[in-house]
Amino acid sequence: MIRVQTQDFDIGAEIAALTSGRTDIGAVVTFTGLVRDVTLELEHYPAMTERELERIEAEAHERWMLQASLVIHRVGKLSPGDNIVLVVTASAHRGDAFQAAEFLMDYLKTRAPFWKREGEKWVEARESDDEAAKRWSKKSG
Amino acid sequence: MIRVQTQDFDIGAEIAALTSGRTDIGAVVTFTGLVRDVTLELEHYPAMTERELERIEAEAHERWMLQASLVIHRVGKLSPGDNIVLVVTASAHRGDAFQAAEFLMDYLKTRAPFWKREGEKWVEARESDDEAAKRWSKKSG
Amino acid sequence: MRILYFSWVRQKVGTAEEAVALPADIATVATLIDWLKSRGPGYEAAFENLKLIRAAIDQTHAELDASIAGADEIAFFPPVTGG
Amino acid sequence: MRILYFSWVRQKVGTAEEAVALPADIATVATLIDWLKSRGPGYEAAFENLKLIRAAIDQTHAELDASIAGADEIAFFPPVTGG
Repeated sequence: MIRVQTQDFDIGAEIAALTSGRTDIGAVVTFTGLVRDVTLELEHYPAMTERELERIEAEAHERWMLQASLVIHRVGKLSPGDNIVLVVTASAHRGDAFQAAEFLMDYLKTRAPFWKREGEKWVEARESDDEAAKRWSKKSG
Repeated sequence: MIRVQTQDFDIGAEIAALTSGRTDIGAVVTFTGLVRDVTLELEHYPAMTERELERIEAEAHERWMLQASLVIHRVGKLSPGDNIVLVVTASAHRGDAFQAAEFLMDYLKTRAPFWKREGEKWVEARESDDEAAKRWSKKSG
Repeated sequence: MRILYFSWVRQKVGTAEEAVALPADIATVATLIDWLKSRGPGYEAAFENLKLIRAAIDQTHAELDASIAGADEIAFFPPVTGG
Repeated sequence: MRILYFSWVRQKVGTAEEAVALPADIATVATLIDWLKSRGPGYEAAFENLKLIRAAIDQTHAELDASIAGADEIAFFPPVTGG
């Protein structure tokens, strides 16, 4: 599941919605990204954002055994301490849940069309994010 | 922080307690372990459990840059869908938070003195857990 | 064809979106960029360093040598910084 | 010295905890196990397969060849299965 929204999210409620009434989930991993010491404005490319996030989520489900997943990304103005992004993965086993969550974040960081601005300054992309995403490249052959 | 308890935990509230009022945390990872299709009874070695979990948590803080962490493990009778364990790691960056959370779970699985019983049958330890823990072994030299 | 610009590419070009009628010989993202650069100093500045430019054809990431034949919407933007 | 047993080791031995006075030549976890096995069929069954036995000396994991000199509390249990 994919959501792009201006409002905050409730991590506990999101986990409960994914897992309640199910007994086939043994592991839930969440990643929450938060604003540190700055004020941010987040712009995105609405028509592409949802499609790209869905592609990334579909690829995670192809690569790992997941019972459920969720990606929420906020846009608009955000203050220090605010939540920016939530990724939740649910699986029978913890290895799949951890790896899929890391993959989702690495791909989201390098492929989902969001741009952060701190005041008048656009945040620059980090090489470390490209490096992190590269480790998931499928070996050819 | 370490807690061993019979009652359930509230993941959203635990994250909020670790992060509220702080602006130095950019990444929070949680791992929740849940009971799948069985009814479990969890026994532990109280005098050792807390010490061992504290040792594991201290080692995570030595290895990664963590702003905060939390391990909660439940004991007693648990039903399908119930939470068993919660690990939360908070860091400036997602790499540290993810790795520390995986490490905490792998070490908890292989070192913390808990034993699960399904009815009259004690759950057997899994070799895959030993393998998972081994990848964190420090290289000698 | 609709062209969209985001982040500082949008600011330098001076518009978020425009419709263009392309000459027949504009076949790839790269030749489209060359053509756009000829339209004024804002475009020139936006596309000065192609290492910092990413493109999407119909909402899908595309390389600079990708064909734009049949595309409805091309977007240009810097490397993404979400998450 | 206090000896603690957990999980099926406790069930086979038949007690969760006991105080023992050890002969002077019992110096390691392994020799303690040998001595315990001589105490009855329950102990014999519990310690039949040492691959399945883990030990802790004063609440710290210990190998079978670890010295028990000065220890207050030795615990025996199967590989842990928490989490």
